[in-house]
Amino acid sequence: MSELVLLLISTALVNNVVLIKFLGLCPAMGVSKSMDSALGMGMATTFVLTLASAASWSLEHWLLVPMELQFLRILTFILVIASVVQFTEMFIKKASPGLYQSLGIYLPLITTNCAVLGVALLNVQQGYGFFWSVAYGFGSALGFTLVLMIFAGLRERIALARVPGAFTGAPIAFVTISLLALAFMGFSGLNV
Amino acid sequence: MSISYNAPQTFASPHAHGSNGVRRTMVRVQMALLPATLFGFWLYGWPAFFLWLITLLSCLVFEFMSLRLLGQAQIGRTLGDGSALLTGWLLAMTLPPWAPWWVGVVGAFIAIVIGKQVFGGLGYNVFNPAMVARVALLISFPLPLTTWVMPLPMTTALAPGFIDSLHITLGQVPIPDAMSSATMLGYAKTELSRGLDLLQALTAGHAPQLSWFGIRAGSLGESAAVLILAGGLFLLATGVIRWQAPLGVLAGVAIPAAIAHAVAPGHYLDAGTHLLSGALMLGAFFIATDYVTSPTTGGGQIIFGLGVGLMTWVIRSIGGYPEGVAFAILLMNALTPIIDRYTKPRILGRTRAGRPIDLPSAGKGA
Amino acid sequence: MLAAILSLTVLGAILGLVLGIAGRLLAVATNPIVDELEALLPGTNCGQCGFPGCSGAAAAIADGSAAPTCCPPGGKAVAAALAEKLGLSLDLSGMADDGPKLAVIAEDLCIGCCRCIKSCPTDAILGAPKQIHNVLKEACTGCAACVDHCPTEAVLMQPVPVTLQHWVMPKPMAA
Amino acid sequence: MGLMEKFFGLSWGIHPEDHKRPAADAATRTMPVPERLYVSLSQHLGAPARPAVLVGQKVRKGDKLADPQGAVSAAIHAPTSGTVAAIGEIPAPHPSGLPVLAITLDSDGKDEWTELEGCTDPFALEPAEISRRVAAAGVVGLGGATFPSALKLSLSQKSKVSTLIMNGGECEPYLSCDDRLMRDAAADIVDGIRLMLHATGATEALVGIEDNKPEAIAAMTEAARPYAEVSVRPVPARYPMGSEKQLILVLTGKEIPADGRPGDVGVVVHNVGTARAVHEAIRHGRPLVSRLVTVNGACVAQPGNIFVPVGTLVEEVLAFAGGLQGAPARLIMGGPMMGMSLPHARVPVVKGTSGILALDAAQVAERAQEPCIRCASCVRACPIGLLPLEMARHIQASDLKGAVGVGLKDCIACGCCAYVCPSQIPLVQYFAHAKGEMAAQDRAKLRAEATKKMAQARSDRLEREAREKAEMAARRKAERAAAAAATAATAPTPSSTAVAEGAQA
Repeated sequence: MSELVLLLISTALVNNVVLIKFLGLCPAMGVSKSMDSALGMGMATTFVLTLASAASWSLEHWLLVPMELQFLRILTFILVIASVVQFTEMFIKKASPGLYQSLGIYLPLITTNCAVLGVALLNVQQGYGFFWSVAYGFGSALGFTLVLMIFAGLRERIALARVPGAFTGAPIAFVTISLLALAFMGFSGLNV
Repeated sequence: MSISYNAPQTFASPHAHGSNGVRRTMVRVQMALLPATLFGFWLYGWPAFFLWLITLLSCLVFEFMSLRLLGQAQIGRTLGDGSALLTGWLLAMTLPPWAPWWVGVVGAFIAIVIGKQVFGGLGYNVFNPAMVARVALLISFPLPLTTWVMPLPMTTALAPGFIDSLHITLGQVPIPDAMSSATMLGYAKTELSRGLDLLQALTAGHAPQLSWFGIRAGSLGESAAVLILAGGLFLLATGVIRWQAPLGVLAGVAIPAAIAHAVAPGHYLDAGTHLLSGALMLGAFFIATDYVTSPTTGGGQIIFGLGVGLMTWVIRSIGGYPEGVAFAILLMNALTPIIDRYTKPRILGRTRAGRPIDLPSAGKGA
Repeated sequence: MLAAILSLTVLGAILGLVLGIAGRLLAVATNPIVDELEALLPGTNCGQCGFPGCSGAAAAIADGSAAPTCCPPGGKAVAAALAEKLGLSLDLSGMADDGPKLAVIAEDLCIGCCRCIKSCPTDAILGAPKQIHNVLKEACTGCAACVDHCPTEAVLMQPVPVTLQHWVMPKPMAA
Repeated sequence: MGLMEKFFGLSWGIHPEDHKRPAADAATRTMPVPERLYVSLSQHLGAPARPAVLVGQKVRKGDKLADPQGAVSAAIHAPTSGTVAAIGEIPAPHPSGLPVLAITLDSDGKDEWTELEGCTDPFALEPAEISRRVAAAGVVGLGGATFPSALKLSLSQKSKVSTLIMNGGECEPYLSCDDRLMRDAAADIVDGIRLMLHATGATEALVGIEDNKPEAIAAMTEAARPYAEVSVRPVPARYPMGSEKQLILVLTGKEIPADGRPGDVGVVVHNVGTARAVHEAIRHGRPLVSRLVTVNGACVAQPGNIFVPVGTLVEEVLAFAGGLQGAPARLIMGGPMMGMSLPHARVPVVKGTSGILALDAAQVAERAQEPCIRCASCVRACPIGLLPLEMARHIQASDLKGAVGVGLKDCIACGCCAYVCPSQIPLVQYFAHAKGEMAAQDRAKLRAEATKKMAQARSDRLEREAREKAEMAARRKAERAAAAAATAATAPTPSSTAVAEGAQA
């Protein structure tokens, strides 16, 4: 149990996908304008990442390795991820049209979200068992959601600030996320 | 008798105002910092004073330049509100007293320009500027930021003179090894990483001694915990700060520290050491209480404080850095909008969720 | 080689099938947004947007060929409503909206030709041939459709006068 | 007390210096009727009254000058006897200085009452009859909101309120007209309270008076002693204690839902000044034509409370109070926290004028504005539990929707936030601006809907005309065919032409 907690802390905070591994920057910049859509995006990504972790582990161990098709890894992973994303999109469209609208183009783009593919590939490299792979994927997604929420909160505040003209929009968002990354460096070397 | 009065503009109510002002607040905080700062000057000599001065002046210069670039009118008034001065002062309080001059200048640039002005200036920054600068400096220049000196009070013979001190601050003379020392937290971290047990390490002859009055290695804002505490109590008494955030920070450190120390005294420092070490007092009373970057409600401030304390302890005890106050503050600054969102006060006549309250069924007639 | 082709094909087929079924189960009937947009527009068909009537404008806004700010009589209020319906964030500060206006007929210029009456989308102009026309303040929407029809340039657009009831406290200057 | 307050509720509001004395202790004076009075037609909440006199008409004091118009409105009476000189626009007592319709009355100097219909045993009257007489006397809430009192009475009776709360809080600094009235006319006020109890059917009346007015509390307690249903309840002096929601909360512990009214919790609040006006209206039949006004501020030579006929110009009131000493920084109608700054002194006193203040710069104590440092003083001061700093930031960024999201609609504009703000941010101005903008948007929306209806009507008309034209053409064709067939020509039937013309109109 405690090991599971430690794995989650390690993946979510110490090796945060966005701030430490620099994966998934596209949605982190794109869907962080309001906390509500950030939460929606985070949950959608969590769903996809967890499912994709499970699916990619299964593919790796039951299909690619036995048939010595590791060179197809990226291809198959993309295929699976794309399908999961499609499914998520259909589901969200049905369940929450408002969220569907606010996520916009970034929802189908989870397919090409490098965090998803990146975590799936890293996951395989770690050589975890099935359960730990899923936990790894879930923990990474948790970290992604956390950063997205925090960042969205900050951006909501900055949206009301009188930022100098040269820094409005993306520049101030980059400054903010870099300072956030600075703060997260405090977790580096966390001995867990 | 004719009454000649013409309103020069449309005034909105109210037509009376309280006496509190931004400047007064800033001046009070600076007054509260003064005893610990003067004590630090005495303890670490002229280099500490030079670094402090350079940091403050750089902050003012960078503030002035930013305001000029932004084309703001009334630059003098904005400089006069004392906020840039306070940022520089707080930053200087956290630097190693004998650090070279450029540490102060670079720190001031990061604090004022990147930490504050690009967000729109006073009141709009989301991270505490002094802590942004402290962390950025620590990560970028670990060596000068972790080189501490033994206390060499000005009155003692060993203390460097005025000219020698200038050389030290200008970085022309390396700090002699004999004078360098470790802070309590740094020492504990080093010894632990060498695989030593704290019980043995702390009883060794060369271990830094903990002292309330702070004749020990550290930054200006670290050594004299009691003077910082006194400044904090002054701020509490004058109503500049409120008790929630400082208490939260102290409790957030002390509680996990006490538990962990009770379980494994060989691996974890005790609560007292944690409270008196590092920038904890400074952080609790002067930085976690920063209006701009901390939550607005009392409840939110307690959560904020507890978070700062807990993360400080986590980073100190199991993280890679000996000191974690600055990181903890930045992390909680980042969480502030979320805390604010969930600790809004209840609106009169509404539930916490914002819906109008229900009528008491008895109160309504048929 | 064969194994690779086969496994990918099978995988693709299975996933496709699953998605196909899911698509059936989770189908959402999308309602045409054009109608909703048209409902938000003033409906006067004044033509100032450059489209043939409000339904044309609604269609153009829906397919993105016109901006939600294209309706001058609607002003900022309509633009904001349209943008919200479309889920767009809109910078209204650039939109020219110098307040609502009313058509006023200059009595010394009016020749009583009735052309403006025919052009008014809300029947807000009263008058008869060879009689000086008048604008009903309550019915005029300030769409300015009548202005160009007047042969003597007797129709003027004037800002609605501010009254005690309509006065808005000015926004404070930020420090 | 301070410690108890800190830990047990009552953490809202502020303690401004009250500046009530010495004006409150000065004896009440009565102002002579000026030569010319400007009686505004908008002296109450709701639609302006409709003039019921003609220019040149002679009126006596108490004659009706204007009728109420619409459901929420009040009648207006002549403050003195004389001649109606004009009906037209004058500058309104309002920060904007925009014009308002008013009746100008030239005094004949006799100040002669019209025939008054008093009542010796009003408790024999039906409650509805009391409301009717109060309405006929043009009584409105004298605390400042100027809601027509008769309407409030009959609404309270309908919603079966049990408690009548009399607002003698007078929490605004400088003002002491209610205080003075309670000291001088406690018996009249208690009689008015009992009449209002009778009119509403409420069983008890609680008179809330802030504890910084011990003389008023003593006088009212003495006057209320014979009547068990009227009890005087001192409340802590704290701004805004006189706010309806706050006073109800403190006196009864009841909280009004954000979308409700006091009647929903069985309570109704009236001002003590209103009670006296009701007493005057019922017992003596006198309509509301004058009121007690506090004239105060560092720039007033002889501060105090003065009975002023409605319609008197502010400059005349100030002149009666000894004129101005030095140039005032602001001239205010009402209290310093919620009152309106006047554009100049040539505006008339209205029924809701509780005070005229000429404050100097030191009393206003406004300094240059600075950026918000998020100190949250405003959050602690807000009696409603709002986040004024967040609201102002949203409004500054023109995000009205966001401002509503953090509670703009619950704001009562009490001014506590702007009072305590160390950065001197005009928070109330932000909120007033946003509320005005939202009202303008609502009007625009209504207008758009009306436009749509009118456009629809036009297109229906055009369609109908086209159809009729086609029908007519078809009929003519048929007739021509018939005529050709019968070889006898007939003109189109007159009736169908009439229809077409009717449609045209």
